Amino acid sequence: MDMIYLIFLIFLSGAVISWLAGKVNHVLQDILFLASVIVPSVLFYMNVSVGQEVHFKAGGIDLSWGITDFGWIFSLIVLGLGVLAAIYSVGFMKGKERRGYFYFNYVLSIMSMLGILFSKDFVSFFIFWEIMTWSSYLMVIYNGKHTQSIGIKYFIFSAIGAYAMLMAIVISHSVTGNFMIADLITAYPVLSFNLQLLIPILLLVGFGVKAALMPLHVWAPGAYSNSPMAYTSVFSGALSKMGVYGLSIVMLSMISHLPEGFWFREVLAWMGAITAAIGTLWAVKQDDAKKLLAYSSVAQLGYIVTGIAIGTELSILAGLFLAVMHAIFKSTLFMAVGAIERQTGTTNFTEVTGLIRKMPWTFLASLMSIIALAGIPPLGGFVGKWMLYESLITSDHYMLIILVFFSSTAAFLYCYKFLFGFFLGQEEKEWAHVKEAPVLMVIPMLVLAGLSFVLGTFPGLILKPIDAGMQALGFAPTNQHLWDTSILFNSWGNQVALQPILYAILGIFVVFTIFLTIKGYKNTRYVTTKDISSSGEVPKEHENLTFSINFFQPFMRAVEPVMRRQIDKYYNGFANGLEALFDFTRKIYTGNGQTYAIYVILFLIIMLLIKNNVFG
Amino acid sequence: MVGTPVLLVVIPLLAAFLIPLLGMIWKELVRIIPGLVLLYMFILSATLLNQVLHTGPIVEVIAGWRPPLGINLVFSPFSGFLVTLMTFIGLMVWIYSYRFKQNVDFEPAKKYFILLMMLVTGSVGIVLTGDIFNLFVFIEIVGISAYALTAFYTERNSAEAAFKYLFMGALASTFLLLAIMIIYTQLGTLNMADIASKMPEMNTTYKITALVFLLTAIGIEAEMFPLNGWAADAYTESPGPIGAAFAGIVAKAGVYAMVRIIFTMFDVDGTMQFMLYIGLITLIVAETTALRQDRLKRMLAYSSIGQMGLIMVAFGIGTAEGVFAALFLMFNHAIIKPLLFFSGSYLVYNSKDKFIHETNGMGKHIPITSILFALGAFAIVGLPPFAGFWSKLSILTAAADENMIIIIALILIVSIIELVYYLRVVNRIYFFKMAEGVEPKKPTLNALFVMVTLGVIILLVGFYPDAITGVLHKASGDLLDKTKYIQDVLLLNP
Amino acid sequence: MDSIWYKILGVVVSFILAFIVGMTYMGLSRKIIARVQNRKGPPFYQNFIDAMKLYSKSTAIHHGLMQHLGPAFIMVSSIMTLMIVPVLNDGKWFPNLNFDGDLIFLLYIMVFGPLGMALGAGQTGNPNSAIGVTRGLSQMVGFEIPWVMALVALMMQFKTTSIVDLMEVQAQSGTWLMFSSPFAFIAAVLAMLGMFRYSPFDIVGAPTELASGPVSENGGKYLFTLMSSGAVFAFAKLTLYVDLFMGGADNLIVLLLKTFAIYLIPMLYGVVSPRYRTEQAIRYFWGWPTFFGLLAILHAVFF
Amino acid sequence: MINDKSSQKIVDIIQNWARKQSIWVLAYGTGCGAIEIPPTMTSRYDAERLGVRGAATPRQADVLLITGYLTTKTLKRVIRVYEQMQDPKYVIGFGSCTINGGMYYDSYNTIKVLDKYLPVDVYINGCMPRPESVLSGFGKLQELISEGKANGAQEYKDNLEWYRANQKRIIPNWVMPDYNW
Repeated sequence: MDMIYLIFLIFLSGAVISWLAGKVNHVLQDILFLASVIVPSVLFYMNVSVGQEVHFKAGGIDLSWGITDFGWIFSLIVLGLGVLAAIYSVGFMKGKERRGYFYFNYVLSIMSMLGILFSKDFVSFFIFWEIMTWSSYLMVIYNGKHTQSIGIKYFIFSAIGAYAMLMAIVISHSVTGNFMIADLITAYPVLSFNLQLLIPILLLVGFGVKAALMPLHVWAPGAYSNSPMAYTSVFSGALSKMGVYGLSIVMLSMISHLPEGFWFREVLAWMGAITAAIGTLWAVKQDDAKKLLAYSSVAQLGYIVTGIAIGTELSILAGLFLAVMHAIFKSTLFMAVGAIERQTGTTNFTEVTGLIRKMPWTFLASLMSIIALAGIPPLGGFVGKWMLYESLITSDHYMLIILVFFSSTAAFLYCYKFLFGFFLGQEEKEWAHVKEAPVLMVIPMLVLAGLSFVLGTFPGLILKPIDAGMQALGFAPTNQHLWDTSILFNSWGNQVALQPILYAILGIFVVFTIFLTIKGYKNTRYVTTKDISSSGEVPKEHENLTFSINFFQPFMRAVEPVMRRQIDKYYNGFANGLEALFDFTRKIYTGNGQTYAIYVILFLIIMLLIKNNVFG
Repeated sequence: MVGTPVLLVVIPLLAAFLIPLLGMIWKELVRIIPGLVLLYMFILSATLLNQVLHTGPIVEVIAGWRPPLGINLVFSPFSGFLVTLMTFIGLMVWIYSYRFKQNVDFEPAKKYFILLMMLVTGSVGIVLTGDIFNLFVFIEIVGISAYALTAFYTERNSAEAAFKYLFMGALASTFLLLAIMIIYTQLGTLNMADIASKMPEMNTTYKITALVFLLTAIGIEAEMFPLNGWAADAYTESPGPIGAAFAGIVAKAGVYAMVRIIFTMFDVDGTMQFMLYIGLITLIVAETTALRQDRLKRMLAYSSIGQMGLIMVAFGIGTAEGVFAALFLMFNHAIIKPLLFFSGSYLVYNSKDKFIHETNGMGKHIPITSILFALGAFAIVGLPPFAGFWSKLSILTAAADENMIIIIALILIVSIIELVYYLRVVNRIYFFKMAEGVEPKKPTLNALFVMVTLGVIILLVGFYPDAITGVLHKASGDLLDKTKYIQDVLLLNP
Repeated sequence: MDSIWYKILGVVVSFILAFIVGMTYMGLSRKIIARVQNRKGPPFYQNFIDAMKLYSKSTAIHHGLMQHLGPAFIMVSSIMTLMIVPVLNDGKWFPNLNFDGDLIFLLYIMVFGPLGMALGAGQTGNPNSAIGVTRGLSQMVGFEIPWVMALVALMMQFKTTSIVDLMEVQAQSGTWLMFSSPFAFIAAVLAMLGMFRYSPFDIVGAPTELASGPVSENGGKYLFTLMSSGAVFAFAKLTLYVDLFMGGADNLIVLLLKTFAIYLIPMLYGVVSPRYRTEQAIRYFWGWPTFFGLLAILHAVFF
Repeated sequence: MINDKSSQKIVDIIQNWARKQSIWVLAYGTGCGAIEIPPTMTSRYDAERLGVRGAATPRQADVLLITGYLTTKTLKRVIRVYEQMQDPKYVIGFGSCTINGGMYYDSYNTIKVLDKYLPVDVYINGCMPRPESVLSGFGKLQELISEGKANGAQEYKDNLEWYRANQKRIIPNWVMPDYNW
């Protein structure tokens, strides 16, 4: 039996077993769950080599599975994140109910994502896609009644995307005669122009939903913020990347070989940038950490899509690198929120403050991830941002870069809000009891934070596989000899050398830290956050002076005209209109026998009248 | 050799008439005998089908009169497949409705099972017969038993529904008879194969007129828009299992008759397009209507009509893939829709008017039924990895190969609508609080057995579609091969 | 020659230079403002005295690690900026990191410090600090837009993102960019008004409403570090402007003259104008400055 | 080197010079005397030329200026502010009221002698003291600083109990973190 089958078999059986094991013993259940995620991952990296394939038939359709270089990058995201988040979620789910349900869906999602990367044909791709959809749907509705409308919204949008994809799939079958993805790609350049337009549009709708692309993003905030945080880290980190995976395959191996593809790329890039801007603004508005991170995920995916859509070599590198980085830091942040929720019971900035001394490790992880998110050197986010901007400039997208830069500057606002809201500010008696999260939850966060630090200085580590993947899609980056030296070039030959920068930053930081510490060491002392210069008043224990309500009110006032329009409203209006219309058409069935009889007679008469036009 | 096709018609008829007498011996026999008969029919048809798939079709001649003079039954892969399906569903319905209503006493039970037998027999006859007048007779049998079953709960609504059904049925039989008369006056024969072979000589005007009458008549049985007004009421007011029987057996028979007429008997251009577009209209109207229903069984009924429309679309594509997809859809629909009716009628068991909101919170109290209902809902919408997905994929592929992109788009949009209203019900089942005074009814063991069996079949076909596709390919090939059918029937050698 | 110690020496020297110049400029600005208000004003070296006094304060109070490190963060960003920006034309004098980072990197390293400082300010738990930080960030979103537009215009026009190359361009063409691409200059200068946080954009540390905002809990050595880093940062930014728009400087004298000329703009603009509210400031930056930025980009694209 | 005596002396001289040259006053107007601060600071008298300058928060301030009468209610805040200031810090009693109660000598809710509660380095008498005298007061403080005699903070540390006792006598419900340097 081939190793590939074995991997999926372990996943499937592991999902079921780790559900059922809950009846026996919880520790056993956790162990089985971890095993059913970790063992296949190990097997995958040990025994499955790129290019290895298996073929079989189902329903008279040839299916074939195998990992490509490009898929391998995303397999890093899926499995790496999957394993870490699995460890995290063991800690997260301790003492919670319906763990079996959670574990089952978790393992299934990981399996389906890996399956998507494995599928070389559209049918298995679609099947895994749908499995991914409903397993994540079941996660979204994990919290019960109040999430069901959100779940429906998510499911409907996914269905729209999936059916668009299905349409594209069957059309491609009609032109190639089979369901192989490679055949479509080879046949694509010789298609008729309409099909050349239609197929990518349909596929982009399908992938755009998962990639939370404007205007298909409305499901994302609710879904991200309502599924359990341990899963959301995978949901936003890895699952959304499946959309990116599909998008990049479409863009790189189809559109980029299309002379008329120019408009495609422009439109998509603009959609991505607008997504980024709108997502950022809404993220700044949020008072709930989950929602904030959800919107920021939407925004980050916007950058990624922009990078991939531009289609130059550097921009694609930027997009894919950002995809990896986003998977790292956003999942860390969601994990941090999960830890805080577990320890304090709330994720609202206006309620919980001053956790820095209570949960220092969580703070450290969040700080690193936030710096990476904001794209500030020397952490990994900066590399991606740098490449993105350089590619935008060098490819003359001068308006686009302004928009992107605006959103990434406005991102500082919610970055600061996140750190301040939870960890800084006044330390309250109410939260004095809070302890640091269990070690099982802290370790994955710290590992991921460390990763984002390493990638900031040595991006070559991940740029190499990305490079290989791009070559697999027919792109040949020119300066891969530089991956080891961690110097980034743009196509104008301008460079940024990461190592000197890192050393300089660390050096200066260390010097002044030492200065601040040893200067007057004896007379430097810590005072509580109650001891502040509040015009001579001594704040009482119960008075919380932290400023956390309407945090960015002036900014919000400034951008109010943009925020007034929500796409959600338009969708709801459309849906209600449809329902009303159908309610009208429903009246065809009057429930009255005579009417039905009249229908029959009329039908007969009309048929007899027009029979010669219809038949013969 | 377990028996010949003719037994498939004779035995249940006999049984139907013997049941009362046997009931005098021992009341329970009334309930048991039909089961045995249906079981026998299923086994017989299954074995026959298995045999037919390897050797050619069996043509059974009644009373030694050779076609075209005599009446004959044709057990080809296509019809055999349908018969097997129908008998299987009939068996399931029987197992399910055994003790469906405790309070049903002897007399109604007798009626019920007799009528059920008649229903199955008529449908099987419709599928098997090779003679168009015979077809008329069997349609009448089905019709009568169906009216009676619709009116089974002798209440106002059911009586009204039955009246509507009767009304339309009467119209149907009138038109059918008219059509048959036209054909007979023109061709002087009633044998389908003979008609098919002689059809070219027929005068076009008469031919088309006859076709229109036939389509109208059969369209009523096959729930074709706008002739399907009766269907919703009949599904809703008849007992739960009977709804399943209508969806799984009667409608299939109607579609079979229509297909037989269009594919085999008539050689008129444009029939395919007609079927395609009328099916599309049926699909859209029915599904949009189902979206706005507030009664569970009514919603299921409209969704069933929509499925019939989809099947017509698949047939209307006209290619081999199209027919294959249609058969696949028929199979899935015949498996899934009964499951939905079975589980649904337990979800709203004790309620009077079967509102959807009365299924609130059932997930906690009757979990297996609920999960099976959800399974059926997801399967019929066509989510992988369930059975429905493969049929949907095949019909879309077939349509795409004919470059019917608009039609694909419409089908997909409609299935989003379908998804919406099924998802609403599932959400109600799992996320809403149960209303006051609703006491859920635990399904009886046999009902549970039936539902689980159907669910297992759905999963099986979903994960391993090859289990069924072989048969479907043979059947579709058989349907499309018109000359072979004529030869088999007319020039059969003793 | 290019050994690490040489580089470090260069950094130290340029740091001291920047410190002195920046402090002097601040003192001069105080003097000038006093004169505008018809006062005698403090001596121009007053800021040195204040710095020494703050340094000599014997006790220091902090509310936690982040506040303790906040000044170090902001110091990092100012010194990094100073290292990236070429102080003099011939890169030999202070060849710190001029070739290792470009304008995009500069844009990001310049916000590194403020964010770190903001974290420090956040931990004090003083509401005024948090309010000041939010105002500062909002205002930053405001003025970054025209600033980036100006930079993008330059980059587009000369197909480079490196400051050194831009200085090369000016050296070869012989004309300063403030003349050859005036709109970019205008946009950048208007953005600078916000960057230097003089009135009317001193909403961050508004003394009378916010009790000097983010720094309100910092005294002694912390305030000293902040003050000196502010001085260094000011000098670095001025040098950047000179390099970008006024063709850099060949020797220190020219550098001082040019930087002071630039420095006068926000200062004198501030003397005569009252304070904006935050949203007014943001709207201001998204008004005319952005318009000039657009003009600059169009100019860069079409000419 | 810091421990070395002579160098310590030099360092002290430089430090005192710097301290005397830059006096940041916490603008905390307790009484009517606060009205004299604006003329002192603005163009007419321009205290800034002496390095005197307003500071927004006690963390940054060097001098606490008690302008005029000090009600028992305000005393608490003043003490709080004083204790929040960072060494070296000085107190200037401003106006007669801080010396002996002045025109409020028999008032029930103002404190009469400020020195009982806070270590005053310099008194500026007069009611009101004109800006000139305020400036001269600052000059006096500068002299003291440069001579190293302005060590009120040290006194406050040394006789903290006494000060606390007096303060608590005035302030009945004492809810303040204790002053531990």
